[in-house]
Order: sequence, then structure tokens, then C-alpha cells
Amino acid sequence: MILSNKQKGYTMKFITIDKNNWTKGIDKSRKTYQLFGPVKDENGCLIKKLDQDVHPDMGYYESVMSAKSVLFPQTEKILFASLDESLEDHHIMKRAENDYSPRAVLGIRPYDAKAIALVKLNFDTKEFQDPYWCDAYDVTVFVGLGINKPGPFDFSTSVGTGPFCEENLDILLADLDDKYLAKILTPKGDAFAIACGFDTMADEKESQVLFDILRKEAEKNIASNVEINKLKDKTILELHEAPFWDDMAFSCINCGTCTYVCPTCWCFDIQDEARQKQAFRFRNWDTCMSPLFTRHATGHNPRSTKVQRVRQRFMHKLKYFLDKYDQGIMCVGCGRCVKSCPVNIDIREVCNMMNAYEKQD
Amino acid sequence: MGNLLEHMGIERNRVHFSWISSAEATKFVDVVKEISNKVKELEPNKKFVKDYN
Amino acid sequence: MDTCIKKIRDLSADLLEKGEVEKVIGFAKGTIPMATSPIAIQKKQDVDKLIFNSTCGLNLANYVSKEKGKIAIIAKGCDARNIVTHIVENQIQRDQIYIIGVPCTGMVDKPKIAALFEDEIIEFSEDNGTLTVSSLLKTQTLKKQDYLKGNCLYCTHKNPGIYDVLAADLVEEQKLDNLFPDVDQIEALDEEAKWNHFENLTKNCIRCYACRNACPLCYCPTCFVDESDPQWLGKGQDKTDVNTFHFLRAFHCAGRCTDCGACVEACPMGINVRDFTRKLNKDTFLLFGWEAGLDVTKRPPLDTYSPEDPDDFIK
Amino acid sequence: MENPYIPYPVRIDDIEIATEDKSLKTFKFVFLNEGDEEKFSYQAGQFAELSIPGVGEIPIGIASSPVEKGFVKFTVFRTGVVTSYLHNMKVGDIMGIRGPLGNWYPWDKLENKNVVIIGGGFAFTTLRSSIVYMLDPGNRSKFKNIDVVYGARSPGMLLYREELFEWEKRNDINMHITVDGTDDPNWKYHKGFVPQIVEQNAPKADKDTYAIICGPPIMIKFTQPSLTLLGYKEHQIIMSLENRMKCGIGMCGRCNIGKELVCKDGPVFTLEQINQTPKEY
Repeated sequence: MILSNKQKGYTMKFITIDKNNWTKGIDKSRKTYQLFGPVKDENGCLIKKLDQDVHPDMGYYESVMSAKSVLFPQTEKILFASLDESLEDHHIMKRAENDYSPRAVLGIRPYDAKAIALVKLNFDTKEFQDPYWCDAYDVTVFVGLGINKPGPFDFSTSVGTGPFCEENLDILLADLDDKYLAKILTPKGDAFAIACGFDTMADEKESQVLFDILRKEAEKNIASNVEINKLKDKTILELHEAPFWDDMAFSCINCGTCTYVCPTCWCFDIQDEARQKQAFRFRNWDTCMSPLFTRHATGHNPRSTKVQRVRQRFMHKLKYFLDKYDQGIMCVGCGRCVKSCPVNIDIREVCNMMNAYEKQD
Repeated sequence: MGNLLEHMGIERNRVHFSWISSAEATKFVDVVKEISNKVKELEPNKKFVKDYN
Repeated sequence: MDTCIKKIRDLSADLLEKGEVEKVIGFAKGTIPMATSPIAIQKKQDVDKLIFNSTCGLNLANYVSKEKGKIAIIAKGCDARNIVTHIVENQIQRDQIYIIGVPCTGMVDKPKIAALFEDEIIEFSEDNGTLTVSSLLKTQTLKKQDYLKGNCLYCTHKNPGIYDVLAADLVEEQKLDNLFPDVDQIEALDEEAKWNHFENLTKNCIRCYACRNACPLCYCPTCFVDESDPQWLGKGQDKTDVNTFHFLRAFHCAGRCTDCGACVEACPMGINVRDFTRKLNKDTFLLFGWEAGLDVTKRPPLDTYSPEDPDDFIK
Repeated sequence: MENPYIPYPVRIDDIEIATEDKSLKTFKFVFLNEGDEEKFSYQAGQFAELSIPGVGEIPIGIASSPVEKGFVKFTVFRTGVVTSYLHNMKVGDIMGIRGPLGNWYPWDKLENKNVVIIGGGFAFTTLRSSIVYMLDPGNRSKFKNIDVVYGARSPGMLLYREELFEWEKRNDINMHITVDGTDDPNWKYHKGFVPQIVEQNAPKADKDTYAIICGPPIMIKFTQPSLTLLGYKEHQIIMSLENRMKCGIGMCGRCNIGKELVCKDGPVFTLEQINQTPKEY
């Protein structure tokens, strides 16, 4: 792990950050970085861009939405063109100018950072790179906050991540009451720490021991889990034709909540809008729960029923993704969909059901 | 509908309802005049307008 | 409440055994505290999955439209009102549906309870109007009356108005001098403040359409927001598009909304969508003396014409 | 980094009404920028996104053939918002093309093989591209026998009629043109549905014979048994699928059948591959 950074000749290090200096430090970084982080309002906690006078709520318990929007806004202008025929370049589409100055996400949950690594498999491929997502990814520093007390619906350890998972993070913070112990994992993280003026070195051995203790303690407190060991060996068709989908999908109202709160769901729609002499092309999050997602212009719909759509979501996460990339399932165990689903369809139950399913001959 | 728009903070005088037969040309002209005057008094609307920038 | 659950199960078992219905639509226990999940029971041996408590805030009428066979449904006051609406709007026939009525003592406001805790709730139980709620950090005992959903506070139809059998004794309806104090509060604001209220209300909306999809009234084969030809509004997060969706959806429910609160119950972002619909409920009540879902023989006011209809808004 | 969402700017060079009911038109586009044609180098069977700024995009099979230079052609059925808009556009209008996208018919594998092409209705576009490609003097010798079964509702609904009748006259390709029905007394070709014509006229399969099918789902469904009857194995039946698409580059997630993405891993699959995925097309 973190092999790429070792290749670059970077050695990871530890620093301590006194909480009294935290706000001053991150404010200092604003000269070069746009900051994102958890903000609470009357309806809960969201990961948002932080205005000058807003600071991240590092004691936050859980955010309804994940951090995926930092790289992948729910609505993003991707192209524009002029429709004014008196102009030379009318009707020729160009890339919309978005801001790709450096940004840092503060207090991201380790499993959300891992989710971004999974989403990267979709947006950064051998054949095509999504320039909007990839450019945002390249300029983003992920400053994770280890979860000392995982919530009751966190099942991250059973899906290959965990409360102190370091994957895809540039810095991992451990909350030690009066201070943070920070593990600077990459040069990108190092540059951010420098921009904040955080430079109190900590002993490497001691710090690592402390991280290990915190991690073990936190992992011990995870009360929820799923079984995924047998998913790989089943065929797509046997799971697809399993008898449990009808009952499982009955209560589903086909809203997009589960897909929108999910840190690993990346599906999107492309929409054009025109106003006066300007044309815009946007992309918006989309959801496989909507019948429109797959409906042809002719009216034909390969997934016209609710059951087909619910099955698609779980098959994609727990089987297609696993088979396609061989990087585990497309779920990081954050439990957001479990909590937000209006009718309480629980991915843990579905996953266990799929894992335990044996075809009857 | 007028009530709900007003409830959401749209000025009452921006929304008008009228029932005009195709034969009532003068009524049509009068109503349009009256509406344009009332809306002009309100200055440009900033609500329910999309911003593309 | 426990005797009511037993009655629901016994009645359901009986109906299924005699083959009088193909399935019973009710609520099952959820996998996390305060969650319940609509379920269709088709076998007698499964009736023990049925439960009923103060967290059954969704509206089961949402699950019966377009049903072909004979079904039974567990109905609170508001579910029953929406069944009436379904019958009036030809979404289901009266003789197709066997209604197991449950007089309701109100549903709880889950976000309001959750807000009392810093961490997550791990246990929830209730006994005769007392709620016991625990997180890892603390346990609290609450009076259910203080934590009712917004729509239950102003509910004057707790008893199902239509049923084939009751699973519990009827309850006393509350008498209210003012049915719409929440609407009055917004009406008292000036234009700017009203506008800000609604902009702020929907600022976190993610357009998941849970409100629409949880609503028994929203059974259109293609909703106007999904229509592409013509496309009525943009599909992104532009706040004008977001509020146009909420505004028009509310209007499509004018004179039909029973204020069951399923929209708010379903919203993952804690938006009180009822701020839109309640205004129309108040207007139809004041203008036409109308409350939806009380009478299977009456068409909703926006569906009928009478010379007495108020027309002072029209020139 | 190349931005895969930015279309190449093109000008509409010609518009031809393709069928008698005017529901299909063939658009000929030329690239505005020098060099774009080369970047857009494609194979028969691929598709592209036709991109109209402010209106939207639609994935359409490329009807011109890699051996035809200087332009690209698409035949478009008017059905949704974008296609209706496109049908109202004029010669000279500027729009965009994004591609080429997806995979293509397996031309390497088909070398020295007999090829049977089966098409129905307006899904004949990439098949036209393929036939023109195979008949090209530089390519014809690479293939053994070529048979084409193509059917439409009526004679006036057949695409590329003039070319069809030209091919009919050649002796290096066996044409089996059919219509569902016609009252034209001079109609000298077949009458009947595609599956039935396939059963009666297509060559029996040996290990060197491959069938390429493209058509509406219902035609594909009913043609499969005919081919099986003629001895075609699953891996010898090659199909092109159409699912709703947006990005065309395997990212937006909607066009999957199982773990395969029709836009990127397809649209061309063998029946053998398709039979291992859920039938969500």
C-alpha cells in the first residue's frame, strides 16, 4: 500500500497539531486551497465548500451525504457553445471553465476516501479519462479523520475498509482530545500541512503504535458486518435469477435516495439547456432506481419494473463490480443507505442473502 | 395557484387570471394593458429565474 | 398497541387462510431502530412479521394503486383517507380492498427524536404514550405527545373513515380551533421573508423524489418532472428548478392531499415538504369546505364545477 | 488529456429522406477542422454520439463505411427530442459528432469466413457500413461467401434502396431482400418476415460461417431459433445491441447488461456472451 508514494521517494511522517492552532492553520492554507468539510445545520451534517468564515465541524457524527460531491458535483456544467450565428465559433462546444485550483477536504471519513478510490476505477480508465473528475481529483488533498467511535451501522471493516483505513488519503488525523496526531501519507498531504504551518514532528515509532491502538480499539467497536466471501464464486446469472428479489423489492418506492447518499454510486445523466444564444451541457447525478434511466426514446425499457431496478443496484454493487474490477465490492460499509432509505431496504441483509444463496436444482 | 405562488413570496400582481372569449378583443387589450402596467410597477422579477453563471 | 398487533395478525391469518385476499399489505419491523418497512404477506405462516407502532409513518395506500387482485391493507386514519381518494380517482375498486382499520394515536417525528442525541439511536421502544430511546451515550424517556410528526399534531381524522374491520377501539378525535396555525405563520411574513423561507426550506433538496414516490397521490405513469417532450423544467440542482418541482408537485395534489406526511417521512434531507401542500389544504378548506379522502361519493373540488365556486381572482 | 465529451464540429453537407414515411433521414456530415476526420477513424459496426448544442446527444450507428472518405453518414429515425430536432435541421447547419465509440464487428475473426448479414427495419445502418466495407475491391478477397437478408415493412421502408438493388445485381454477394407485405405487382423480391426468410434462404452453418444480426429486439428474438435450426452455434451469431446511452464511454452507468457496458464493451456481442448476461436489452 502507498507504494506509489514510496516510488516517488517520499517517506511518510507524523506530526501533532494542537487543537488551539487548528483553525488558525487551516485559515492560513486558504491562501492556496479551497476548503471543503463537514458543516452542520438544523437538518444534519453535509460536506460542503467552506466559505471564508466557516470552519469544519470536526466533531461531526455522520454526514447524510458523502464527500463524493467534492469531485463530482450533483450538477456540473461540462460544455458550452454560443448559438449566435454571427460568431465564428457558433454551435461549437467547448469545455466549461471550472475552478481547478488546489482544494482540501477536511475531516473526510476514511471509508469515504476509499469510496473515491473505487469511483476512480470508473472515471480514470485505460481508454478514457473523465477530465472533470480527474482534474478535480488531481488537485484535491484528502485529509481524513479516523473514527474513534464507529456508529452502530458502520460495517466498513467487513468490506475491506475501516475506521482508520489509509487508502486514498493524503493525511490521516487521529483525534486525541486536545490535539490531532497526523500521519502525513503523501507529498500532497505534506504540502498541505506546510501550507497550514503544521510542523511539530512526532516520534514515528510511538505515533505508529498509537495509531495501531486507536485502530484496533475502533475496529473492536464495530458491531455490524456483512458476509461477502462467497459472492465471487457465484455466477451473475444464478444471482440474477435468485428468487428473493421480488419480496426484497416490494417496499421500494424507487426514489433515488440510496444512490445519492452512496459514496460509491457514480451514475450520471447528461442534459442540455439553452437560454437565448447560449447552450450549456450539464451532467447531473442519475439513479438506476428511476425508470427513465434505461428507457429508450421508443418507449422500450430493458428495466421497466421496480424489481429489475432494485436488483440492478445490488447486483452492480455486489457482483458486477466485483467481477469487472476484482477490487472487492462497490460498498464501503458507511451505512448511509441503510439509515436514509425511506422503507428500510438494508444492503447488509441483501448482501448476506446473496452471499448465502445456493441455487436449488 | 395564485395563492400558492403568493404564499411562496411571488408578488400577487405578477399573476393574473382572466377569461376572455375570442370575440372580446377590447377586453383582451384592456386586460393586457392593465397587467403590463401592474407588472411594470413591480420592477424586474428575480424569483424563479435561472442563473447560468 | 400489542393487542392491536395481535388482532392485525389474527385477522390477516384468517383472511389468507380463507383465501379472501391474495395478500395483506402492512408494516414489518425494520432492521434499525425506529424503522419500519412496508411488506406484503402472502402466506398465513408469515403474519407474525406484521407489526404496528408509532413509527409506521408511511402511507400504505401508496402500495395498492394498480393492484389487480383482492388485497387487504392495514390502514391508519390517513391511509384510509388515501384509499378513499384512490377509489374516487379509480385507482382501485372498493370491493377489491379489505381494510383493516387501525385508529391511530399519532406517529413520531423521527428526526426530532434523533436530534436529541449526539450519536446514533440504538434502541427505541414505546409503551402507552411513553417512548424509551437509547444511544450508546444515554437513554431518554419521552412523552410521545411531545414528539408527534407535524401532520399528526393537526390531525382531526385519527380514526379510519372507511374500514371493513377495526383492529382496535376508536380513539377520540382532537378538536382544534385552528387547523392551520403553521400556514398562518408563513402567511404573516412579508414577500421577501416568504421567498427566503421556501428557498431555505429546499436548499438541501437532492431531488431524489422520495417525497413524490412516497406519496399515494403521485401515481402518474410519467411525472411532469420526468417528461422530456416537452421538458417542463431542468433536471439539475438549480434552485429554480428544484422549487418549481416542489411547487408544481404540491399543486398537483391540491384538493387531494390528506396531509398524511409520507413525503416528509420519506425525505432523507429532513425537508418539511408539507409547507407547500398545507397552504393548498388550507385554501381548499376555506374556499370549498373540503378535506380530501372523507367521502367516496364526492369528487375533489378542483375536479368539479359549481356556479358557487369562488371566482373573484379572475377578470 | 483529450476531453471525450467534446464533439468534433461538423457541418451538415446533405440530407436525404431515407424512407417513404419520412421517419428516417440520412445525414451526411463533413468535419470542420482539418485532421478531425483522421482522428475519427472508425471500423464498421461502431457508433457515435450526434451532438446538438442546447438540445442533446443521441448514439447512432455509423452508416458510412471506413472505405468511404471525406464524409461520415448517419441514418436517423425520428423518435425523441434530439432526433426530432435533427430532422428539422438544414444543410449547412453546424453541430457535433463524438466518437467513434464502442467495438465493431470482429473483422479479423471473419477473414476467410462466410458471412451472413441479417438486418431488419432501420437497424441496417452499421450493416450497410459493413457490406460496403466487405465489397470494397481491397477487402472482398478477405471474405468467402457473403449473404444478406434484409427486411422492412414495405418496399418504401427499405433503407439504401438503390444500393440494395445494385448489390442484387452483383455476383459476389447474395441478396435476400424481403418485405412484410406489399401490393406492388412488380415486387420481384421476397415477401415474409426476416426469421422465415433466414430459415429458407440463409446458408447452413459450418464452422467457417458467421451471422451478424442487427434489428429490433423482437426480430432478434425470433431469428435466433432460425439460425439455431441452420446449425449456427452461439459463438457464430454476432449481434449489435442498442441500449439507452448518455456518455458513450462507459462511465454514466445506464447501458449495462450484467457487468458489460453496451457502449464500451459492446455494442457488438456474440450470442454466447449475451447468454451469460441478464437479458436487459
